[in-house]
Amino acid sequence: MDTLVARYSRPAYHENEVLSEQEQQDFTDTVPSLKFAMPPVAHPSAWLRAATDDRSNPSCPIKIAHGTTTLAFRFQHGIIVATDSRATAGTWIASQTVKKVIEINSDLLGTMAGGAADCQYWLAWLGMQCRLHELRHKRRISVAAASKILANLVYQYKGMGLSMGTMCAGVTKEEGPALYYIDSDGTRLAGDLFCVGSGQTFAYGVLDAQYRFDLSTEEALELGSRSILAATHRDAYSGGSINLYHVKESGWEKHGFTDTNPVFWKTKLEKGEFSNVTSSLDD
Amino acid sequence: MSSPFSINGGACVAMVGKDCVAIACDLRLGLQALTVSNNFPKVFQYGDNVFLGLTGLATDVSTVSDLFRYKVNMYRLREERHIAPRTFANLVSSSLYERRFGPYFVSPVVAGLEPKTGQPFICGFDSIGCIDFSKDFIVSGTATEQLFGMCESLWEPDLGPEALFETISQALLNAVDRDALSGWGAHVYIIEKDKITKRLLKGRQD
Amino acid sequence: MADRYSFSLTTFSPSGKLVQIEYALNAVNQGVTALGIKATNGIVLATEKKSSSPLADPSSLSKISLVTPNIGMVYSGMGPDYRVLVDRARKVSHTGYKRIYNEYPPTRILVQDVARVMQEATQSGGVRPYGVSLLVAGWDEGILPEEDIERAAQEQAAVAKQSSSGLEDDGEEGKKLGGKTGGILKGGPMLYQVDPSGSYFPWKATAIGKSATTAKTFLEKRYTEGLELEDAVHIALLTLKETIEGEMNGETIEISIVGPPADHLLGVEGVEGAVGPRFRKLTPQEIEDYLTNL
Amino acid sequence: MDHRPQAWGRPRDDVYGAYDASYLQTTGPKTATQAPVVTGTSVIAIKFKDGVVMAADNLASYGSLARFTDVKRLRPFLSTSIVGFGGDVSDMQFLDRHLNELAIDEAYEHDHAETPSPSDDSTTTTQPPRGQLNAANLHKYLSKLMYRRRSDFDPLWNQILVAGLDSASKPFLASVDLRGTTFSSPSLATGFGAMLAQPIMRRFAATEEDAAKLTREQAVDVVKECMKVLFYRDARSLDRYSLAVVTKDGVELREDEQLEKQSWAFAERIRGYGTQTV
Amino acid sequence: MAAMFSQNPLMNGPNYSISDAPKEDAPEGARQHRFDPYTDNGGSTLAIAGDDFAVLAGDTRLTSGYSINSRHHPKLFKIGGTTADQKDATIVLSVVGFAADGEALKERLDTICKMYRYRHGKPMSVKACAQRLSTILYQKRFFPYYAHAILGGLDEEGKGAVYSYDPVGSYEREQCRAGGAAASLIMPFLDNQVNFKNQYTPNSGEGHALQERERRPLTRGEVEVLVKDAFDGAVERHIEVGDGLQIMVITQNGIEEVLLPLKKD
Repeated sequence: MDTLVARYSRPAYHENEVLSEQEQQDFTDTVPSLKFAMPPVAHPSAWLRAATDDRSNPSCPIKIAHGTTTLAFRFQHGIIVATDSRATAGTWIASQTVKKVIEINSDLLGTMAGGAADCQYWLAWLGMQCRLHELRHKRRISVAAASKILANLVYQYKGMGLSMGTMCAGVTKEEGPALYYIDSDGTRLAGDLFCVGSGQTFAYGVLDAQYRFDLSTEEALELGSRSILAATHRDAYSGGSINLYHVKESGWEKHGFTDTNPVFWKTKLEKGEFSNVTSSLDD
Repeated sequence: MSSPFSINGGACVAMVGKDCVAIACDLRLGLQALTVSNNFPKVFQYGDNVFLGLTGLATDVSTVSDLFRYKVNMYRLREERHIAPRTFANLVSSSLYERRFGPYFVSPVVAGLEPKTGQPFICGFDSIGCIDFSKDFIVSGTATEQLFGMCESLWEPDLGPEALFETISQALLNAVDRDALSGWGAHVYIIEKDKITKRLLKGRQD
Repeated sequence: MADRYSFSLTTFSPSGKLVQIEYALNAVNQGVTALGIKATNGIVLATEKKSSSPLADPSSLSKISLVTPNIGMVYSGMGPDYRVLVDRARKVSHTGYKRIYNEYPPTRILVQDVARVMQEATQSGGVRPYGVSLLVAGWDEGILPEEDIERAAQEQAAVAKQSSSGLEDDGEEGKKLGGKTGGILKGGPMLYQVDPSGSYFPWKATAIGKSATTAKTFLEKRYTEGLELEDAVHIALLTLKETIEGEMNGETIEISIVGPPADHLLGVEGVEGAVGPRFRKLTPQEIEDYLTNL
Repeated sequence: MDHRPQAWGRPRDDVYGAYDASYLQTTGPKTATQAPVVTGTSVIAIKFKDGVVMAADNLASYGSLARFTDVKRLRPFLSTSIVGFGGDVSDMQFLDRHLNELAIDEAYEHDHAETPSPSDDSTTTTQPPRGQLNAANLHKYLSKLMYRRRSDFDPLWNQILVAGLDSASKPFLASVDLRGTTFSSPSLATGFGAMLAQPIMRRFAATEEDAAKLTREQAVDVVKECMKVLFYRDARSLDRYSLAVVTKDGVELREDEQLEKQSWAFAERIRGYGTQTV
Repeated sequence: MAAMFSQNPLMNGPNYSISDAPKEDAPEGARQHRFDPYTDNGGSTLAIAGDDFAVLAGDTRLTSGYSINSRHHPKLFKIGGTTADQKDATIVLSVVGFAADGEALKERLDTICKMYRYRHGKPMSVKACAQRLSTILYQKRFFPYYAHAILGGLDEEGKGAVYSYDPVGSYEREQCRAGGAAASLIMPFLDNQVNFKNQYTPNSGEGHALQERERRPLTRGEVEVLVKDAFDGAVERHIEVGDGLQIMVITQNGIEEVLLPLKKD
């Protein structure tokens, strides 16, 4: 009875707090808690898909930026990680200068494909978790463990609409060069060589043709760059610049963020490749 | 992605200059994400002063361009003269409207110099032939919004042939660089009284 | 129409002639005379409105009809066939041309289309050839760029000045822009005759119908290059006088001209760029004036 | 996640179910979890030199039935502001109760005794005690309330106009709707009014400066004119309405104005719909 | 290539897409129509970073459908100021899309910046504020803010900084960015005129040796001209943009605000 009384004795306007307690709490605490605001509807993920899937409905209101060609492969001197730099929302090119290789820490790299926000947020979060691991265990985290943390996290959100296709690359004493593929369905695969994104098939084509474990570093860097170039040419949703990294035991090295345009024409003229592109007004 | 207008991609723009017109198109033919060919021009020349730019569904672009090649040739044989741009525009309009309830998925652009007066003439259409006569520029294709933004800011009246070439090239290249489905090179035609210059622009190939 | 024959009535005779067309031409030659004269700035069409008795009311009868604002037509032969042909000509000029190009057809194109209609009547099943010959007069826009025309005009003046000094000078691209009117390049007045066979011929001046031969010999004598429309009307009246038995006045003869655009016939004022029709019928009063000062 | 190139990274049908566009309701009538039942039509308001004039007819419609003809849709708040409600009447009444209690609390917290003896003698007793919610505060409060209800997918199905004076005691007029969208303009109108009345009002108060030149009489005439036009053309309107004028001297509310000088002469010329002329 | 055109669902290559257009059949069971929490209030924004300044601009028109709700509804907000009129604010946020979400987002970020300033005794750096805004957006990853946010300020070295966001928080620092309804009209123009894309220095080489025109930071005067031209173009061709142009210039000595008229048609 008294709950009933309590409810009606208080002035009506106390009932619907203008700011939910979660929002008030959020102002004060420094580290944002992981509490996600959910739409109070029967099927939140179906509702979210209705609002954000620009493939099924090009005129959906929320256009989430998608990144689209990334590759990584192991070889004798470590791991090569290469990506393009284009983000698209539908057919609109939102940006040509996206950093799709995310430096989790000085030794671990993560790549972004699929939802740009999802990858940025969760890979930054993974970086925190790896740092906590180092503080707790006083030694660097293994790549296997790091990728497992991300996979388990993503698995909890399975079916809610996250879209990520990411790779964890690192070199540790115990494992040597280690490369894992993790995606938002919770798949976690170890492997020598992965291409991820809408341009993946084009990258595989070039990569599979010339990949050998005993590539020299310079050959490997060139192969990574050339595979991305192939993808940016044929895939409409890839382009911009080639983002190149080489991960070694001592940590990762950045090998440039070079615009594809000059590289393309240099490759065509000097190596005679890309003959399908007309460079003279023949007809 | 299911709209026929944005399966193959492509962009086309026409501009009016001082006693000259320019028309330009990109060269891409894609199947959504995949680029199938980058030698698929979308501007067709009929007679020495009528140009037609077609964007939209590639199969319709080829079919419609051939259809008008046939109609223009028949016209020339019967009338023993080249068709004028304005007359050609009306021909395009009536031909498209014949398909009112099963239209070609194209958005045509016509450009040329009126033979009698030497006046520049450009116009655009929707897929069922509604003519849009314009005095400055006409845009069409998957990069329409980008082209509107570029043309509205770069274009000015009474541009000479060279200035018009620079303006239309910058407009097209920068517009297609912001559209995933257009680009991979471009053709630019500058049409003056008795001189037609065709150039290939080697834009970004990504 | 169920009993339509599927085979043609116009078939070749052993000697290789299509007799039905011959007969049709005979029918034409029994028709009232009609004539047309092309001047440098226009064409005149004239014919006699023979009424069977004074009781008839001639004003409603009209033998010269407008097809497009710049093209008119007169006939000799069977009236009803003519009216069918006029309708077909108006229809084909719109469905086949105006509604496609948003322009009226040039005279030669319209003439080809009418000729095709008449030819089809000589090769299709269950129909006979049309018993009429037509005179089609029209004005075409030329396609020469305006400056070329001005330059040609200046050359014309220069030639005129020099011709006194005997110098012969033709147009620089070799395209002689002689005094000839009409033609695709310069445009201007065009006169055609179409026969029941479907063949057509361009004329400077001609006549068809009952006393066509006498009229044509008369015209050959009177026709000169560089005629003005006014002179052409006079010649037309004189020619008609030769062939008509009865009395000539505003009621018994019908004259139409293809001349300068008659903006007053537009029915609207001040529409920018609106050009009046070039074909118009002379009023009986105008004909009377011409007749008085013949 | 879909691995096909043309749909890379997008949700897969077998995981999320087929794409269901009905969530977006891009077409079809505007319906909602909470369908508006008894509804009020336009509310219109215009600023003038010393304050704001607001009007709304006294009709509550039940679909196409003119169900209640004495529903007062303008309500004063703390005798310093006026609030006009368009849309669902039940939500209006809920907000009415809500604002009453808020007003009572406001009155307690800032009672008259608290105002210092007025140094400048121009202030009269109706001068609101310092610190009480003015129209701008009330509008901010309402917009946050509506936004919270929208975020809970349980909207208050109204479009509200708030008129009064802001903290600089200059005329204040703003709107808030069921999604929490707020905007302010020298003249405002909800529902049909936005289509019919705004163009008329904007001829008199296109900018703040124009509004500041309007006298009270001019503003009231414009509003009356608009109410007439709305009665002509809005099929859910009534010829009896409430009219409020709020200035620094408080709110004057007249709740049974009768539409005068109606002239239906234009009616004969109307045939059928739209462009039909014969 | 065969896979490309095969209708066989197994060879699920990038097949002819009309076959897999979204199926229109009615969803399972009678679906109770849902309240659509979003609407688009139109408008457009733009931000350009200069050497020692940052410019943010936005039109002041607010629309819903074809009606103009208001001709003066600012889209640029000063963030993190200690006073009500934000005189000492150092950061500007521009939001465009659904106005209520924009308002809510601004209130959240402003409050958080104010809390930071009270706690740390100094205004939040634009880098930190950018990161924090990303987390605010991502927190509503499953019920997104329907707004395109752009943040402007000066970085530690005093250079102009512009950060742009997608609705769920993916962000990146850029030289310039256009957002909102006419973004697709303005962005290519900025690529061409701010980053000199597709421009080459005349006769600096033959054929492929032609040198690209090298980038240089623009002066404030040039930027303001570009901003006005960009919006004039957008107003011409987009019905949701017009009425007024609000420009905020962030420099060392504070934020200047300019209001220019735009066509009202």
